[in-house]
Amino acid sequence: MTSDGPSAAPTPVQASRILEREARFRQPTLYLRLALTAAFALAPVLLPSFQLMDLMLKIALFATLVASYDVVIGYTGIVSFGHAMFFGFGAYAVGLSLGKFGAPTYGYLALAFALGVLVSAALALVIGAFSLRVKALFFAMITLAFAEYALILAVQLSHLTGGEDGISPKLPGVFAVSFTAGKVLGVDVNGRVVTYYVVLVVCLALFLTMSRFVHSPLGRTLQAIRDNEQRAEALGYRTFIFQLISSSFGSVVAAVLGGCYAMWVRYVNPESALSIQIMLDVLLMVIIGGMGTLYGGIIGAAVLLTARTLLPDLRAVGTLMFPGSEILQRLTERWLLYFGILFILVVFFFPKGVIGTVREVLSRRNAAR
Amino acid sequence: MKIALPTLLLGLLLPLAFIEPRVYLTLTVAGLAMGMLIFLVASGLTLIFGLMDVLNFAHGALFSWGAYIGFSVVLALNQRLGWAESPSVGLNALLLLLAILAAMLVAAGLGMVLERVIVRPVYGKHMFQILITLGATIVMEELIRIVWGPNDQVVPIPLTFQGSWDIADVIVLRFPIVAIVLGVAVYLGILLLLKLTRVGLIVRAGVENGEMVQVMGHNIYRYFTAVFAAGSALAALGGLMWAVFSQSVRPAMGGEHLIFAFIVVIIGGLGSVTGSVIGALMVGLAYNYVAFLVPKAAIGVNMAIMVLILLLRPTGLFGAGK
Amino acid sequence: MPAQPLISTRHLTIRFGGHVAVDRVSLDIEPFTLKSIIGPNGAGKTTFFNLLSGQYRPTEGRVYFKGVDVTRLTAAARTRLGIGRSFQLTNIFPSLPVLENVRLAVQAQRRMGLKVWRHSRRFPELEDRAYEILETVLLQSKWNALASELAHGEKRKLELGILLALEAEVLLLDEPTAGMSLEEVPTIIGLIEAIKHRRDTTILLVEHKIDMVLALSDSIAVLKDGRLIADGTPEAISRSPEVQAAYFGGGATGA
Amino acid sequence: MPEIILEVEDVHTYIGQHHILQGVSLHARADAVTVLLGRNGAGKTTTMRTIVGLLHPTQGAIRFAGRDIRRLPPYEIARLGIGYVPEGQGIFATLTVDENIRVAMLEEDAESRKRLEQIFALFPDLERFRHARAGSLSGGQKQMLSIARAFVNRNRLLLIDEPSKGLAPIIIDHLVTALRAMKQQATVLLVEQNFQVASALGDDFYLIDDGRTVHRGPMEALVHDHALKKRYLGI
Repeated sequence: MTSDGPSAAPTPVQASRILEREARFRQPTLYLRLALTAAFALAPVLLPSFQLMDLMLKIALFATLVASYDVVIGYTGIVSFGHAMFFGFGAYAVGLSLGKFGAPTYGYLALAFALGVLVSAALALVIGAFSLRVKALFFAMITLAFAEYALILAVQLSHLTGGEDGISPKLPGVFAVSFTAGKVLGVDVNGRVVTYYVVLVVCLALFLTMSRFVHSPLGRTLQAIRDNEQRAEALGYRTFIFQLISSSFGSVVAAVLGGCYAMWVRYVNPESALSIQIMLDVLLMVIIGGMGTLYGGIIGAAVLLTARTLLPDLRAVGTLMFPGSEILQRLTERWLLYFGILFILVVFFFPKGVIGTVREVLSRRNAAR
Repeated sequence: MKIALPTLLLGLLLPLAFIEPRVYLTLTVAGLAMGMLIFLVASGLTLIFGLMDVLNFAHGALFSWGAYIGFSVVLALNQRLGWAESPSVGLNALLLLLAILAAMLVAAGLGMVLERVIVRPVYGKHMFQILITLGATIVMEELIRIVWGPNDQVVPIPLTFQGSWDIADVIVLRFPIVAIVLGVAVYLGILLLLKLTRVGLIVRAGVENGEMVQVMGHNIYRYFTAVFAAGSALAALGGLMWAVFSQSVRPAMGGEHLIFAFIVVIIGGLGSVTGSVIGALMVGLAYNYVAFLVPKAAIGVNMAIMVLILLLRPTGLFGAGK
Repeated sequence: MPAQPLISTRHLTIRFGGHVAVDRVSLDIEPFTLKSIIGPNGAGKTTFFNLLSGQYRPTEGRVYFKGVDVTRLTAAARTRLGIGRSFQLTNIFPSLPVLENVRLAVQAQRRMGLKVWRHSRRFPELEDRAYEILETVLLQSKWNALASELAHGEKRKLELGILLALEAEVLLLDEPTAGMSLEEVPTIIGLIEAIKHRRDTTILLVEHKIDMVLALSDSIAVLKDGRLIADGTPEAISRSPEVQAAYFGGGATGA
Repeated sequence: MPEIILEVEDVHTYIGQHHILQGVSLHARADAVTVLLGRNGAGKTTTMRTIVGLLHPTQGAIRFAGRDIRRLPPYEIARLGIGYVPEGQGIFATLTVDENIRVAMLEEDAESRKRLEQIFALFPDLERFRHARAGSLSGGQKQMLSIARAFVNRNRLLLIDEPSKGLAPIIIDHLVTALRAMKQQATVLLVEQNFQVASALGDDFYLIDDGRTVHRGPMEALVHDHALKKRYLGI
């Protein structure tokens, strides 16, 4: 059955579909996306310092992490505080497999990702099975409890995890620090650069996968569940299964990204992989960018990570400006305070975030026309 | 509920098979005290949640504020007047009482401000409640670091509450007894307030339909503010008691104990005060028994109980579930 | 072979506390007919509906669908079997567009909700079917609007559209015209009539507008205090003295 | 000239962007039943909600017993002696019937107890299910509970929004009887779609259309004015 056929006059829905298909290559957002990809791809070539390249990749990593969190919180309406924990699982899987129990080989690298994904998927399913059925708030509390415990365990089981000191994994072959392969376009092709591109490709692939996920029939069903769970249930959807799929999917993506993160920074410790601060960062990023937008993560991650790299300078300003008063000095040092205030303000005044607000303005303008 | 009581008794008596009775008794008293301390933390959370349907993530920060305010009072009175080091039971008790009062008052004030400024606009929106109280937590914890500094500090303990009594070879620490008495008092107080008073009734009605309660002539916001202030004061009480119990204060202490409170509230069932007491006692006792028998397993015991309870009853022991 | 009733209940009972809301109701609903359930307020009509659709579990008694015991099945499972239910209060997806509301129902009916590898717009047959249904319920001009922006009557139409999209064999309609303006009521009645005349759907209707009930129904069941006190053709029901006493007991201006 | 207990003068109310009331004026005579009539969406419920303070008018005046109440919060308006029975009852489903009534009772004295007895006499079902959860009541019983709550206080003015909506005829009869009994003790402002109920209870009527009062008069006059009824009410 070809419903797009030229038979009768097309219905408005068919017309809009045809229009959408024809305009596929004329959408400004498409070019924005391509330009962004190009910017990330060219960063090692164009950017002068390693610091900036590091910042770029962390933005890419966190933007993807935030998008995976958005699948859970924005598209499905489930508040999870365990997302960073799955990120940590991925990171620790790489750390343990390559740095503690295995050796720097491709086999162990693959094993690490397999382990991270499997453990995360299993735990996400178990937590979801326990708590999704009951009430949304349960999920928030239980995931927070699990995340806190994961952190405690990582610190306490030091014979396994290296405790607070963490683990520094060594990467195999082309990822190794020692790897070099001459110059291309004036850039040293070394282990760092190879890792950069591999991680970037993984991020891009994950992003596309998630985009497909949220726009697929399944993703639409998730949005319906978020909007009116009872009604979705009454349509015959097993809402519980859908929520479980969504939260597990988000967790698995987070685990893969955690693994990538460990590959990039080549170091895992409880503070950098499992602390609640990562969760708070991700939360703020998704709120700044806009929940339920997927791309908001890019803006959130860019704003927050850029600000963070500038913060050490702020501290210096503080000691310079208030040499006498300890409290005033602390007031400038404690940037987390301003982070908290920003957090509250954004939730209050821009609950839809940057992208959500822009989309709203655009659609209102379209409607006015 | 029919299976809960026998199970509880069994859990209480089972460790006797492995532990010498006198040690068992000591552990039991310690467990009860720890349970009551945890309950003090969880009570305010349960109260606010049960009555106002607000999950207050800022509870942990209020806990820390209570601990620090109480600590400041104890420190000041001890440095100036030496009340903590004084052997006088009266002065010691007065000191603790004043510290508790100050902590609860300040926290109640903070709670009122929180409710008015950031919680009121988001009633009924769970996700925003979580986010906004989380933001408040960050701000309040940072303020502690700014005012009192970022490092751990030692809390001087009044002499009367130090040490232990030795009753028939059973060692009973003194301070935990205070905690148990206080916990029972708080529990009974909350129950009385909810079941018997008009305030409880109006607040429960307001949760369901605030507009309707207003057109019946009740200023519902005043009641909500009061409940929030009361819950915050309880958080502070919990914080101070933990500070005295562990003899130290840290800016991040609230967040860590909030997890305890969450576990207890989940075990007991969201919003049930009785559930929280039982959950807290279970956690406190189990922790002590397990820490004695298999020290390495002690960190996981809370989680194990929580998972077990959720397996049996997904809504917790006394949870209504929705 | 005699026609088997599509839905049967046997001694269906539910108690809330001490209050028996539905009391030993045994009722058969023949396939492809329109049966109305009437009765004074508090008679248990909506509760009875909830028992049929699976929102409530009975204290006692059974519900059969095509001879199969479905008493223990959830609401969603019953929807999947082909029992569709409209709610007394409108129940839609407010922040989604009108077309998407119906499309989701079509998608559910075709069991395509778990497809994940293609963009949802690459399933044109779902959209086109949804649009067709919007035409049936006279909402096609609003396909692009958000459901929350619809007027009350339009929301009821959308709700009915969602129900039609499920292609349920049984439609449980709980006061489909409640809260509608007088101009909108005939549209809904016309819609129900059209569905009825297709003779491929069984309709169970709870409605207060007695003229509407008498004109539309093939048979009428009367509930009072949770009990079934009469069941028969509209003519028989309107003549029954017992029903007269219980239900038509005088005009609103009396007393 | 009888006392005017409620005066609404040229009130304008917005809900969000929508200008719902665009000049509603009405007077309610003491100890009479004033009925607001009009099509769905004409602004009747909005008028009620504006009077009890749940919505805030942008212009106009609302006076109760001579006192300006336009800027008062709802709980203070209620304490002046205005009871409100909203459309759809607004009962507390998780509370028992008894608790519902106790929330409404502003002071527990001999008089309110007497009124409670009176209510139970009018609505025996409420006494029968006194300790049942209000949510488990039937639609008619919920409506009675909602009216009972407004009646339990010594209110001088009762605002009742569509009490007969969704009720079966026999229950409506019962309701009309009960409202007639209450009419002796308070002034009533009633929104009612069921014209038979409206004409059985009403003394005066106001017609609201598109957010404005367009007609007023004694109820008997409207009963016989078929042109007006057809034009504004479609009957």
